[in-house]
Amino acid sequence: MARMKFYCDAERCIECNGCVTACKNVNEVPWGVNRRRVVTIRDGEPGERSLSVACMHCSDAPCAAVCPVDCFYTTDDGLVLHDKDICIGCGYCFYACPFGAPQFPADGAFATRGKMDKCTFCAGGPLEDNSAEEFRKYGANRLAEGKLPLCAEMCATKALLAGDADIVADIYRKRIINRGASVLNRGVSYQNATLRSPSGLSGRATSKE
Amino acid sequence: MRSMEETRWSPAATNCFHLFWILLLAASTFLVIPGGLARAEGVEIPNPGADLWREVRQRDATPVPVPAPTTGIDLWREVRQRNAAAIPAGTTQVSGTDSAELINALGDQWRRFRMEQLVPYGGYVLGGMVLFVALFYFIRGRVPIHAGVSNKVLFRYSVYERMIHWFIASIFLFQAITGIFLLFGRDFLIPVIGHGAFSLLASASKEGHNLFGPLFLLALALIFVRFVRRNIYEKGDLTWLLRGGGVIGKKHVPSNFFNMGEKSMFWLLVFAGGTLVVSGLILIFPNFGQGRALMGLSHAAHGITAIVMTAVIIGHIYIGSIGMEGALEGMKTGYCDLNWAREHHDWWAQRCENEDKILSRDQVGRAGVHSPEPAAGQVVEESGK
Amino acid sequence: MKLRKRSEQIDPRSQGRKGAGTAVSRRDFLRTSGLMAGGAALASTLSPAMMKRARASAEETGRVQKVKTICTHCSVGCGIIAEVQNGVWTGQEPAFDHPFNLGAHCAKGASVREHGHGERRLKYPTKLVDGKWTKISWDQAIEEIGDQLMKIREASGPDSVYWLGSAKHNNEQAYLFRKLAAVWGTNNVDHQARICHSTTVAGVANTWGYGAMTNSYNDIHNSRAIMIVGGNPAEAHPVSLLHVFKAKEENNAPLIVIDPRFTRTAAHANHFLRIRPGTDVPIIWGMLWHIFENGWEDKEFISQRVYGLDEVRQEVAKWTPDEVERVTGVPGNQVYAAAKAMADNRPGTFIWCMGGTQHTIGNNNTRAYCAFQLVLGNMGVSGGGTNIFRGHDNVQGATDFGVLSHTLPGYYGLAEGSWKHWSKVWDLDYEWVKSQFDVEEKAGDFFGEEGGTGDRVKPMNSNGIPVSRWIDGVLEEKTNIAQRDNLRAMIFWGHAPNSQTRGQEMKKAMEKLDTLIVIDPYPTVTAVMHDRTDGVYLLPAATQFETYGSVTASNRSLQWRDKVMEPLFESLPDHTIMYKLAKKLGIADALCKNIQVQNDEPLIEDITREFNKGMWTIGYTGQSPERMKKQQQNWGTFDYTSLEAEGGPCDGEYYGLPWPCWGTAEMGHPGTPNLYDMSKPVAKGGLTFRARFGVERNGVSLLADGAYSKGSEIKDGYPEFTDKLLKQLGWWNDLSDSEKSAAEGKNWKTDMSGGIQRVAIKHGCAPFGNAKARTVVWTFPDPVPIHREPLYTSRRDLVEKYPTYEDRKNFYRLPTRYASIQAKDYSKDYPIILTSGRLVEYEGGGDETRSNPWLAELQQDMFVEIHPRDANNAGIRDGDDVWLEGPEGGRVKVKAQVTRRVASGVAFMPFHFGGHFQGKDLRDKYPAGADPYVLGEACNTAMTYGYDSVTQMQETKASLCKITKA
Amino acid sequence: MIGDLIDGPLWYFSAAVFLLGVLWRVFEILRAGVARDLAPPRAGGSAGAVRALFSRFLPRRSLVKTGKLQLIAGYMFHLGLFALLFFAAPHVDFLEERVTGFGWTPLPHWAFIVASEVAFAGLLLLLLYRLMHPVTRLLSSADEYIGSVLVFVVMLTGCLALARSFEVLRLVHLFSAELLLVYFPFSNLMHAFTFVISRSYTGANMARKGVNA
Repeated sequence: MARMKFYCDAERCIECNGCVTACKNVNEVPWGVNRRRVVTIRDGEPGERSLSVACMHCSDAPCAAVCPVDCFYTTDDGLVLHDKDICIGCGYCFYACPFGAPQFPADGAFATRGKMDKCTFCAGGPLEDNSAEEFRKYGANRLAEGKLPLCAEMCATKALLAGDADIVADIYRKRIINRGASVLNRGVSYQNATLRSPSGLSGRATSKE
Repeated sequence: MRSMEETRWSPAATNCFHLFWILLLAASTFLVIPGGLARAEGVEIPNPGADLWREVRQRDATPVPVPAPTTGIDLWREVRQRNAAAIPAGTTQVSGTDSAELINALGDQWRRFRMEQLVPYGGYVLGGMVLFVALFYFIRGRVPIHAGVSNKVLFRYSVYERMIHWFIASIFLFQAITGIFLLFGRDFLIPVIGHGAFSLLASASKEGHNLFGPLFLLALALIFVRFVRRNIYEKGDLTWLLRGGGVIGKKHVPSNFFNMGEKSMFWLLVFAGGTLVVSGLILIFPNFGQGRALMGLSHAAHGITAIVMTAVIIGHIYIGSIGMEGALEGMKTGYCDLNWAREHHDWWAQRCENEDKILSRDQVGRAGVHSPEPAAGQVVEESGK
Repeated sequence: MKLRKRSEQIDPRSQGRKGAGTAVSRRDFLRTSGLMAGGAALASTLSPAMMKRARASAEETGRVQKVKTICTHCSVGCGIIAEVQNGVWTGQEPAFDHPFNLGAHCAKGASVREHGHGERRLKYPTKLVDGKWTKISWDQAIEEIGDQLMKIREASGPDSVYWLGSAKHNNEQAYLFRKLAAVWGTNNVDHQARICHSTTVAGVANTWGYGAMTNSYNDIHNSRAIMIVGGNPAEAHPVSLLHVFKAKEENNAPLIVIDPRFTRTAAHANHFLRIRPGTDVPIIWGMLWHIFENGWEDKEFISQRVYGLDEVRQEVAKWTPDEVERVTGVPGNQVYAAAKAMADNRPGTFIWCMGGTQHTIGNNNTRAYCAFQLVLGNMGVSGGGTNIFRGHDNVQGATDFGVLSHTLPGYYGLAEGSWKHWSKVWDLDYEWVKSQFDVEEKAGDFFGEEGGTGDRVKPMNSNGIPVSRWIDGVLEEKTNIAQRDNLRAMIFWGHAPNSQTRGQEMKKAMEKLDTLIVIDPYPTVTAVMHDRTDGVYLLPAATQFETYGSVTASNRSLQWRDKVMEPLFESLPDHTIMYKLAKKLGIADALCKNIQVQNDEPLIEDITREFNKGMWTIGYTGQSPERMKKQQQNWGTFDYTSLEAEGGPCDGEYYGLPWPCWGTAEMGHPGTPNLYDMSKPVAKGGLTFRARFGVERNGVSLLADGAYSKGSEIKDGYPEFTDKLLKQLGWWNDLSDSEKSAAEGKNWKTDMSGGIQRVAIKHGCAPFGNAKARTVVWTFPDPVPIHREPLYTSRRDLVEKYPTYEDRKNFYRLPTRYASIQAKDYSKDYPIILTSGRLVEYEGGGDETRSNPWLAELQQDMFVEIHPRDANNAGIRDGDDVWLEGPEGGRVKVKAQVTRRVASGVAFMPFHFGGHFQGKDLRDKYPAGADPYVLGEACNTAMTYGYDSVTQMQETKASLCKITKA
Repeated sequence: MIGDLIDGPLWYFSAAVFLLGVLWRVFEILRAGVARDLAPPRAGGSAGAVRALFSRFLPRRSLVKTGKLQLIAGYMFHLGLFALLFFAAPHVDFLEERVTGFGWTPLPHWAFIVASEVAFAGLLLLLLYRLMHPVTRLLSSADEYIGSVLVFVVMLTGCLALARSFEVLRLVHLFSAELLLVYFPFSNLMHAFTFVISRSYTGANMARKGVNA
């Protein structure tokens, strides 16, 4: 079987958050629950790079390991999904997940945290494919319709790739090779010396009195 | 009358328990936590990105400096490898707990702690405690009142004291049972009753556990206020400790209203209970923006103290019930047998005798008229509604 | 017993409401409506319109219908596939075969389906009565508004009503709106282009003929270098970076970003030049200095196709690296590196946005950019060009249709001949049209695109008040205005007031008006920022997903947009509202004389055909509805890079028939993908520079010198085509008899048969002639672009050398101040430079996007970016509330974001927020249920005076402010 | 299925038993009447009845001074239970759907939880008091224990079902509530209704005697 993976190209990700709203759009997740998010490192400084992250569908999923009710399962496509009918909303997966994927409804307070919600790779859940019930609990099941996750399909710069790990790796390999020459020619980092702070730029007033 | 030999044995046996709890607590605190955190390490994950990068570099003979780990090409790899150290702090437009953090640095440690230490060792500790108690019972048998049950009693606990004792006891029991379901259920119950039924049980346990948690705080506060005075360590307690509660040497170790072991048990309850309450509150209010790291640590503290406390309480229950003759009586009726008091709390018993507070069982009677409780009339009125 | 489980997806916002524990989306409702017995219980969460439809269609089949439409957010023009089920927009799929975006979307595009929910829309016509919003009927609204407008017309003349249109209208609506203002009898009509790219249009059109993006987003694939000045496409046009990155990665094209701010685009650049706001001319001249110094200019190109470069050389010579560094702050080596990168990698494309345009010298900036490209010979080639990213989805179209106070559709201007041309197109009597206008003549300092004199001009022929200045039209002394009376009624038809500067004065102006009318899908900030208690009408307009028509993307491509769903609630399409209003005003017959009207809705296709008959200047004549619809059905057949269809029903056409698409639709011109590209015959989309400025000046020929487009029968420059020229050339007989009679006495712009264009193109010639581009615009205040300090500048030491303009008495009917403001030194009290810009999640005034929960969740607080040094000096920590005050006293209370994204001494604010005013939350003032999810201070409340010397573009990119902890 | 039984017939049955039982008990008490007081009244009884009915919601002064835990617990339990029973969102929904046909503003979730904490603490303490205090223990019959335990079970099952995601837990809660409803009219739990009668009677009686009590 194919092994589904996400891949995010930080050289292309521009933090437009298209993936985030695409996810909201297709899965109709409520305010406060963000199955996908874009994280920017060194924001506003040379070396600024963004990555779109969601559930990575790990092969050794820590969430599944710590779940006290064992509600996670791995599909034939290598996707880590969970059964909301089993989940008790304890939050352990959130403590364990390296990527911050598990989300909980914002109103969850004091004993009621609400069921965990996370990226399903647009593959729904354990219910009947594309049933109303499945949509309500898990969002869209695009995989069953032969489509890939909408976040990746709609990525503005095609930075976020999703699909069979081999194919995705191949696309990325081509990109790197394309890019390789320019990377090598210009020095590895894209942050050239031109990014250092200019000298006379201060906008401070020059009036003497 | 039984021999003096046996009389001296009984407090030693009790004290032996108390000593064991303290050692257990110390051991778990000093060994388990740091051990757990130190052992957690990164996992080796295959890395196709690196190969790709190598291929690119090989296109040119000139050596290229290894890029800083967070240029675009490598950032994703570091993320996939969960290499938190290589990833600078981030920002994000998505509001949420820790959402700006690409990698949860403590997540893996927490997972390892929970799955590889807390669950197995916690199980061993609890199981071991039950086994230990059982063995102890079969080997040593019940500790009798050597002087036999007398006709005299001493007033030991008021209605209020008994109320709050059983209040905290029932809450602790409930919390312990639901907690045990949540901690060990996946390993022991799912194979038996299946996912669906266990999920139901776990959900109920979780809701109940969360709801009764704050009540434990209330109960703990009541207990603390009421009993703290009698539990302040005093002079004789050191002797008690040095003699191992009577285990070392064969002499009886005298004690006051509470002995050193009981006092330690009280302070353990206060501190471990306090830890349980604080960490528990952190866990059931996830909506105050506390991060995963704090919650993970709270969970670890909660788990360890809960295991230790439960183990101790198993011992406590044992001694309080089948383990020792006459021990339950005080907490049940409010009065304890004079002989029992002499054998276990002789300074207190002596003081009571001096103050002429010894009552006969007949005097106590059915309704406890001699209890220094509120006037009987008031009680009658209250129950007459 | 089987375990039955219940759901738990809870919408936190519905928690407060009783019985609404489970939010039910429409989609959900539909999917389950067949199964749900207790549907009525859930109905309370649905809007009435939604319910109606859901019920009505309950028996119909739930077939999913796929509708091809175009995103309504920015000018990239991304294709969208909307899935509609029973009339409800249930899904959105990426349009992988769309040639612009290949299915890609930014945050806004990926969330357009929320329009199908429209939870925060204005739901019915509403009127402010004694400070309370009151629901009224459409009939009552039209009746009352019409009476008020007629009353004002009688008392003060037609010029006292201001028709503020929108770049959100589709082409047909924009055209109809301009026509509506014309038949009403005023030039007081304008739209957002005035405040986004008007200086671009003026500058670029005056350089080589047309004021538009010359190439296309897709054509960037061919670029060997990319320079972006004053633009942040990563946030403003994210999908354009799909094309930019392709060039960057596959061509190894260096990406150079020049900006005061280290934008998200700059983060991906190879070179970043951080300039001081408002120093675009110096940085460009600084680069040209190196180019001239090293002889990197394209000499052949310049001699053949560029006029007046010597004067530019003289100006450039003053900008030595030292002086450039002194003024812009950019070290010399960086300027050199950028210049060399552009010179080494040709063709390079030049992209600019509002960072360059929104200045008092905006027109100088844009002309300097053009000069830069001309010097490098990057014009008229694939991969080169000036790729000016427009803002709104149809701002290009609305500009082309002259929803502007200084021109008629097609940039015909306001001269008598222009009015006669359009009267003829409209089939109206010119004299009648003239009689609709005021007759009183006022002195007009006519300083529009075509140049002007100080003569007294009729209101019909004088520039109207621009949108940037409408507040002065209300507040200025009557005697100072070049029209009969002040503005007394404002019609905000799809315009957010928070996108304009001087918030305090705007509030006063709104309160002084007789009537304030807002026609918009959302109440907008216009509904709440004033303290009026009556005389405000809010009319719910349909969104562009609830109507259909054509829309022009930034690259001049016209795309057909299909209707996704029926208008929600009581909203009506804009053209229907226009017709209703016109009917009430008694001008409906003139407005829709040759347009079929059904149930008050003018037929869109008829409008398209009508403008096809008149838009000869810019070639909006070949894009018939049929051709556009055919292209829409065949998105996939167009090439991703060249945009040319290969095979299929549209074989040989360029996608969107990018204008100029010459001649009539029957002629089948494929559209012009890249302007001024002489490597193709004109018939195949080739072009020369336009002969727009005469044939010679001071004895020097302005026509091209030995350069001509492929296949041209005239192997040299030539003037624009007229009947006389055809006769001279002996091509007159190529016209058919009917064409001959139509063309007699006409030129290529006014010949309504299209015959002159057809014959010119047949002989390989561009109908508008073949001339040189000019780098000297002798009709402008600064013929050669020069640097002038902003009105509110922090660099007082530079004011003497680079002073601003003298004040003007009458400029677009209004006195306009320059020197009198710059004379005063504000820099001591207001030491920090203030600039503004875009966020990716929001658009424009933001009412629409801040009402979309999927977007609003991502930007919940208005903020100001401050450099750590300034923050530390003011004792401000990241996340603190701060007061930001402009030198005119406008204050905003916002959150501080301490970041090195801005330089020390510079602060940045996004301009999409509104709904707070000087620290006050106005949420209560919105009509119930129509307040956006996110409110915040409008940055323009604190922004100051300052208008471009040619177009009255407001200066929002360089002002001053002080920031203190709140 | 058992679930359908609990959700349907059993609910109606228990509700009917509860309703009829309560009516019958109250009717019986009223019908029994009281012995006629032959002494001439010093004042009218109505005012005294109303006063007693409400004044006795407050504790007696002597009790307040001693500040006993069981007194506080009594208030905690009764107030908490009242809030919980009639103002918890799920209960309001239930009542609206099954009983009244109209709803009212429920407590926010956090207040609901606080109310149940308070009620639980009160009930547990009271139950322990009943067991621990020698006099009360002797006075307590099986009825009191059954009543207390039933109420406790209903509250506990409700608490376990708090996540509202498992139908079984809801049914268990409902079932225990149904048991309580059936038991209610035949037990001391009737004080929830009869306190009105008894207090009014005492108040009126005292008023007629001229005693301000």
